[in-house]
Amino acid sequence: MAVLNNIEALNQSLMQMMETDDTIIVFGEDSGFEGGVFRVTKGLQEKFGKERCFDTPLTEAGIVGSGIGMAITGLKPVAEIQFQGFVFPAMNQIMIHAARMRNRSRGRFTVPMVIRMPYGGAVRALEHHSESIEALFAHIPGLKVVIPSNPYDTKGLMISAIKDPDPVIFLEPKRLYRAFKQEIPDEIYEVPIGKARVLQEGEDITVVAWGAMIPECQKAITMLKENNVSVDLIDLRTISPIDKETISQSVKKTGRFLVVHEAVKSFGAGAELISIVNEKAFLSLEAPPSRLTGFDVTVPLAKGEHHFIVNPEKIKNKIMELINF
Amino acid sequence: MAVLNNIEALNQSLMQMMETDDTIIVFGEDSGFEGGVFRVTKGLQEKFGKERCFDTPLTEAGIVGSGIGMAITGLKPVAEIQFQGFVFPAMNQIMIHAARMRNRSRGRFTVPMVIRMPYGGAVRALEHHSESIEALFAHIPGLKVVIPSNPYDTKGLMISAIKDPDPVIFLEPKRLYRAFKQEIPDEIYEVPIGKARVLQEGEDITVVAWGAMIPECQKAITMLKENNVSVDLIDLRTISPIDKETISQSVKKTGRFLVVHEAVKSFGAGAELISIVNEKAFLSLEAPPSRLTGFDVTVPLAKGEHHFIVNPEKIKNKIMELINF
Amino acid sequence: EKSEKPSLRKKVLATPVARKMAKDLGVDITLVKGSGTMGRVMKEDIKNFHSSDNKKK
Amino acid sequence: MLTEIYDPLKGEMFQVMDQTGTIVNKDYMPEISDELILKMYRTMMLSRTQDEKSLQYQRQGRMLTFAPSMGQEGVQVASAAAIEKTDWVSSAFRENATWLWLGQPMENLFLYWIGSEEGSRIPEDVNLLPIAVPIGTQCNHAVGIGMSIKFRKQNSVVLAYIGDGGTSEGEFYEAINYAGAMNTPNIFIIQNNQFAISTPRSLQTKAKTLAQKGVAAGIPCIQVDGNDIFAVYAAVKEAVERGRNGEGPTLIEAVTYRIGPHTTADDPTIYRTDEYHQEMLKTDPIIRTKNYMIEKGIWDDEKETSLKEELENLVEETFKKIEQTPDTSLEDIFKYTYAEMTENLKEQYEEYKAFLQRRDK
Amino acid sequence: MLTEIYDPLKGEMFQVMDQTGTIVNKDYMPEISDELILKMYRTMMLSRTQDEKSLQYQRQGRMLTFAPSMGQEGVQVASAAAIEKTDWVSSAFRENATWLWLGQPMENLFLYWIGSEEGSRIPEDVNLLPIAVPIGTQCNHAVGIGMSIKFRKQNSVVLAYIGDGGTSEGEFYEAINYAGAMNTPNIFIIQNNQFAISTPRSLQTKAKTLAQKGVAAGIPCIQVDGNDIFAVYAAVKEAVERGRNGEGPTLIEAVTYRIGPHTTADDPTIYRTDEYHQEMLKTDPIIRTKNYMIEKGIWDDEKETSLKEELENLVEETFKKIEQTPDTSLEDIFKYTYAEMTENLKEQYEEYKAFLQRRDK
Ligand SMILES: Cc1ncc(C[n+]2csc(CCOP(=O)(O)OP(=O)(O)O)c2C)c(N)n1
Ligand SMILES: Cc1ncc(C[n+]2csc(CCOP(=O)(O)OP(=O)(O)O)c2C)c(N)n1
Ligand SMILES: [Mg+2]
Ligand SMILES: [Mg+2]
Ligand SMILES: [Mg+2]
Repeated sequence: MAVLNNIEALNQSLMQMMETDDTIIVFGEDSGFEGGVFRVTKGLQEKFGKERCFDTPLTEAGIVGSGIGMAITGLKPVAEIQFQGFVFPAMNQIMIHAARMRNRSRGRFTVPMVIRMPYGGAVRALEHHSESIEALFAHIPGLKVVIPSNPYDTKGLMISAIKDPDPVIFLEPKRLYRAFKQEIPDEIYEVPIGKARVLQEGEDITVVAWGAMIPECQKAITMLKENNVSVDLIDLRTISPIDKETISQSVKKTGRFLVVHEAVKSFGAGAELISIVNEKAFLSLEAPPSRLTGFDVTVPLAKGEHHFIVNPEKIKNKIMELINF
Repeated sequence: MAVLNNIEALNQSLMQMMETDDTIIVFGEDSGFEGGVFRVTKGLQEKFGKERCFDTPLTEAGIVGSGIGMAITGLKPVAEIQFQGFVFPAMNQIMIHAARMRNRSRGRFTVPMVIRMPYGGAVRALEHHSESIEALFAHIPGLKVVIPSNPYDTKGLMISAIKDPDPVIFLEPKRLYRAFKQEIPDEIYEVPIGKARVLQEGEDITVVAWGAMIPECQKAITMLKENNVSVDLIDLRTISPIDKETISQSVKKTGRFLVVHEAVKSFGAGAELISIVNEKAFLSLEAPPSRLTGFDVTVPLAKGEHHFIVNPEKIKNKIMELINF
Repeated sequence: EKSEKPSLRKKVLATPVARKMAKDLGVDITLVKGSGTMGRVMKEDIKNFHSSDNKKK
Repeated sequence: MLTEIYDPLKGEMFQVMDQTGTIVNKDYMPEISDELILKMYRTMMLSRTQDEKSLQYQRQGRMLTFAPSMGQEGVQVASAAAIEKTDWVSSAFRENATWLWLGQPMENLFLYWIGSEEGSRIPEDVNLLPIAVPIGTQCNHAVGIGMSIKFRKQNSVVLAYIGDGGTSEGEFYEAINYAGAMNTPNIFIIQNNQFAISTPRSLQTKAKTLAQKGVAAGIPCIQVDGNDIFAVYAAVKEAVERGRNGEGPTLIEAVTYRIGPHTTADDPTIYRTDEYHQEMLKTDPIIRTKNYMIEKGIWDDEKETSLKEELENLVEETFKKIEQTPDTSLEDIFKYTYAEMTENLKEQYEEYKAFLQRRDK
Repeated sequence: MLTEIYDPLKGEMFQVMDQTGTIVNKDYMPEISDELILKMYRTMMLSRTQDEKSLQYQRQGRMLTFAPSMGQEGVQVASAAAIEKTDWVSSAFRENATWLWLGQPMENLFLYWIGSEEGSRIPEDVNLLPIAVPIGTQCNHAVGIGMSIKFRKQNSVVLAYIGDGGTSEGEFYEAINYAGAMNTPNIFIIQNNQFAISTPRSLQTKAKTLAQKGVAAGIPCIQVDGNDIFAVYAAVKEAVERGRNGEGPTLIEAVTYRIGPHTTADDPTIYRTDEYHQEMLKTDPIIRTKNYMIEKGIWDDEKETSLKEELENLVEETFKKIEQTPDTSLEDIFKYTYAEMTENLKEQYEEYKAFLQRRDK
């Protein structure tokens, strides 16, 4: 067992998987020689050579498009998009090829590829470095979308993503990259894609969140002890496909539901979760299933970002509102 | 008053607006000489010259990106993307520039641009010619998203879109292009963006739909007369920003809610509407607010598309399910 | 079929849970006077209605 | 090196056989057996027959919208003939003669154009990607396959096709540049058929040739007469050798002409004059090849007539068979989104199946 | 025509003044007043001073991540000096000297890098687009502006900047090709500073020069010594004339060097050896220009010292003022998404305002 942060967990999972499977190829802008702008791929080129870990030219469409070609011919590409805000030039390849190749070719060609990207805000960054657009990917059939919140899940989910026979969008909350460390197993292990995790059990309300919102929810829950409110906190971990069962079981128990996310509100992942709760647990509802999210604006630059960010105080307030509904 | 189909209504609105405002520029792949693959821009080049209506090279990023540059410098671009399935190369420009220029520059630069695209399925088309991805655009702050369902609205909304000071994504249900004709005013008139329209009033359930789903809902409603069920049918017309008021008023009256859309189910616009209903009319709900949509798969080619398409029979069935809940 | 619908289209404000409770207890929720904000029918209201109804019998 | 001899920047186009079928450039006539020429001709004719019949079927409402390859069979067959079974092909949507040559069954081609994904189920032994409708995207797939080949130290190459219009898309350029930077065994063939739907080649770019776009990527490039099977064959062979020798990618512009409409939904008379069209018909690669073969004494009218009859029958039989294909099953709609159906999809599938069963009772 | 004389395909780079500040190419020395040279030098120095101070401020935690322009002031100032107030500029994110020259107030520049959108509120009389972070995207905006200018029969041109890394993005190519096809008055300047973050120029493309990428678009192109203000000025002037004369776009590769880190988040010692760095420092455009001016007798140590002092004070004063800027108001977060706040946004705004008020009571 080693004590690692999220960056180190990513690095370890890549390192170990590349050791066991020499069809895994890691690449992206600056991913090779210097190991990526966040050092997630540090040491991989040194260890596995330039053929298995390399710097690409500045071409997101090329990175994903070539990854598709590699995957079709039996390699396992793990491609890095430097920031999620720069994935748009590759949207065409992701949404109309990676997601569809299996269906289009009736299973003859598949794209077992991982597309990693630093995700989310609250790091006082420049424009295009703070968005959360998981909902865009999740709307596309054929893609899986994963967002870990801690080093244990990060390693386990990355390993699952690499082993997954379909394309996985792997979103890494950059706010959590080095935020804390955790003791995690040294060996290869999997955290299943598509399974949420109940982080703590409670009676009064179900709260679903993911990524960097998890620690914020935990802080809010601690604050809520004095109000005598107990919370079922669920780390969704996989945005698509959603673990409807875990969520609906919880809501049937608590009767109240809140989803917390960083992304803007409208047409976000929160809306899908609310709809699922309506479909699966309507008759248990004691209050409107609700969401607490970013505002429907472009993420503000640093001097205004604090308004936008969901924090424990906002979460506590919203939970109390629902408890008192 | 002339009797026009949707194509003719579009053509007339462009023609008339170009006459009154010589900063309006129309362009896209094949939009000039031949007037577009659907002939929406037919006759414009002949009438207004190659400077105001022209063919572009095959570059969606160029079309939208150059449109942004034109708009910033005072022109009013009406750009055509040949099919919505081919908009992805322009996503970068649409989502990270058109949508944000006003906010980024604190109002110094704005993008009063219309981006038109044929939208939706059920026309037995090739791959990438049948999708409905309004939810992707609607999730992006700074964009407006419009989908008309009849020639009257088509003309009025196009005129409003051109006059709108912000970028408008104008989605044209290709299944309705020539499906029927309607008598519409000869003169320039506006249909406001952001306002839904109650097409017919009823007591038992609220049904919200848009585009090509409207005629399907109307057929279903006719079938439902024998079941003695009366429906409030709302044509949403604008996907973003949504007219929450009209919808919540209706649901408060009926207590039941169904949204019908062509797009795939998960993370679609239906989820947003269900969330709005929960926020605005929770205590009136007598059944779970629900959605009837495409399946979460790539739209099948013609030989399988009938499974995917929402039809009056499916709508009727779903409505009865909710009535009997 | 449609005959199952609550009587006379009278609309009440209530949570889904309260509605279910009414249904389970055989209470016509439209007859219950709500004590909540804007006349919302609370679970207590249904319980009270039900027990007084039972007493009457 | 042909790419050094014929400089697109000087407006030089590589041609071996002229419009009449005469060899005008003997030095560069590739070594090519009569048997291979006859096979090429047969495939060109097969593709042409299929297109002609398909146009009829489409008019009769028996086929959906489709994109004919008529006029471009020369570049398609000759380029495909220059590679091996172990090489790969990533094409766009108008490469019918290539597909036939590679062994994609005509059954599949018809299936695709009547609206079945089964048409894109490429046989296991055919190294061909499915039709890529979104312009330009297929080029980066080819680069990735090139990287796979290089990584595995295989000896294969990858052919990718794109249209003249397609060269205006960023992805085309990204792919040729990326392939150059990675030195992958890629061959990019621009089928310059003069039009992108209604938009003439001249509106796509100020560049005098499309071949010269290779200069931007620093890779060898050449313009060839795309209706001259010998020139195409020779140029592609050279590029293939370059690829196999680890010398990286090549860009080839093949000048050709789209005889038919863009697709059956298109009316080319709007944007092409009859005069121009008649003039361009003279460049038809099939006529030219036939003339060459007749001149060489390996072909005659009789053979032509019997081939035509044979191919017409073949196409008709195949289409009739395919036409009977039942609609796509509900299960098949759901089955291929992921390796395993998700709970969500199972739910949608079961729910709809139940609805259908209720309804049909 | 410089673009005809200096052929990037032959490896020819246009230079007027060598590394020592000596004019080595008198024939092409542009007509340029001492006053203008002094003004250029001042702006280069101002930008350099601002960058140096900013690096300090950033280390002190008083500024956020920012991208210094050090080493590239020559190409930036000389290109901006070659256009008029009525022309337009669309830049990326590392054009500080250009921005200063054009009249974007240093206040705004600092505001941007301390995290305020107010920094991108370009003054009404400055024809400059805000910083475009997503690589390559700014080029198509420039094409659109070029189309506006053409449409209105104005006499202006548009300058767009992009980096060496940026030339691998499809949008860069789409823009130059589109501009060529539309014959717009665009000038594209590639600032080849040898790196895209850690990725060296050599990994971006097999093309020997970046200038030659213009061949793909069929437009004139030239490689210039980007640290030679006279070469840059002359090449841009020529391109400007071309644009104003309706002869279409030009592509200019300016060879330069990024002295500092990519941004303050970057550590260039990982991927650049000190030896290489020291060697490249010798190409510094500021030193070179100074040498030229001293040689010409229009500059001396005294002037240098007093200029330095003046600029340091100016930068410090400006930053101190800006540092006091309060946080962005809640209203400003919502106000600029659309011309008018939608009902939805009003709701979110009011709800949050109410929450804050409750909380602060
Ligand atoms: C990205 C994208 N944009 C638009 C289209 C619509 N479209 C289909 S074919 C075509 C023209 C293609 O022209 P060209 O590349 O010359 O190929 P050709 O049709 O001549 O074979 C267009 C615009 C598309 N398929 N993909
Ligand atoms: C589309 C896109 N991809 C990735 C990035 C992240 N990124 C920022 S700067 C940069 C390198 C740019 O290199 P170059 O074009 O040479 O410009 P320079 O930084 O040297 O000025 C990268 C990859 C981005 N901003 N946009
Ligand atoms: Mg073409
Ligand atoms: Mg692109
Ligand atoms: Mg650079």
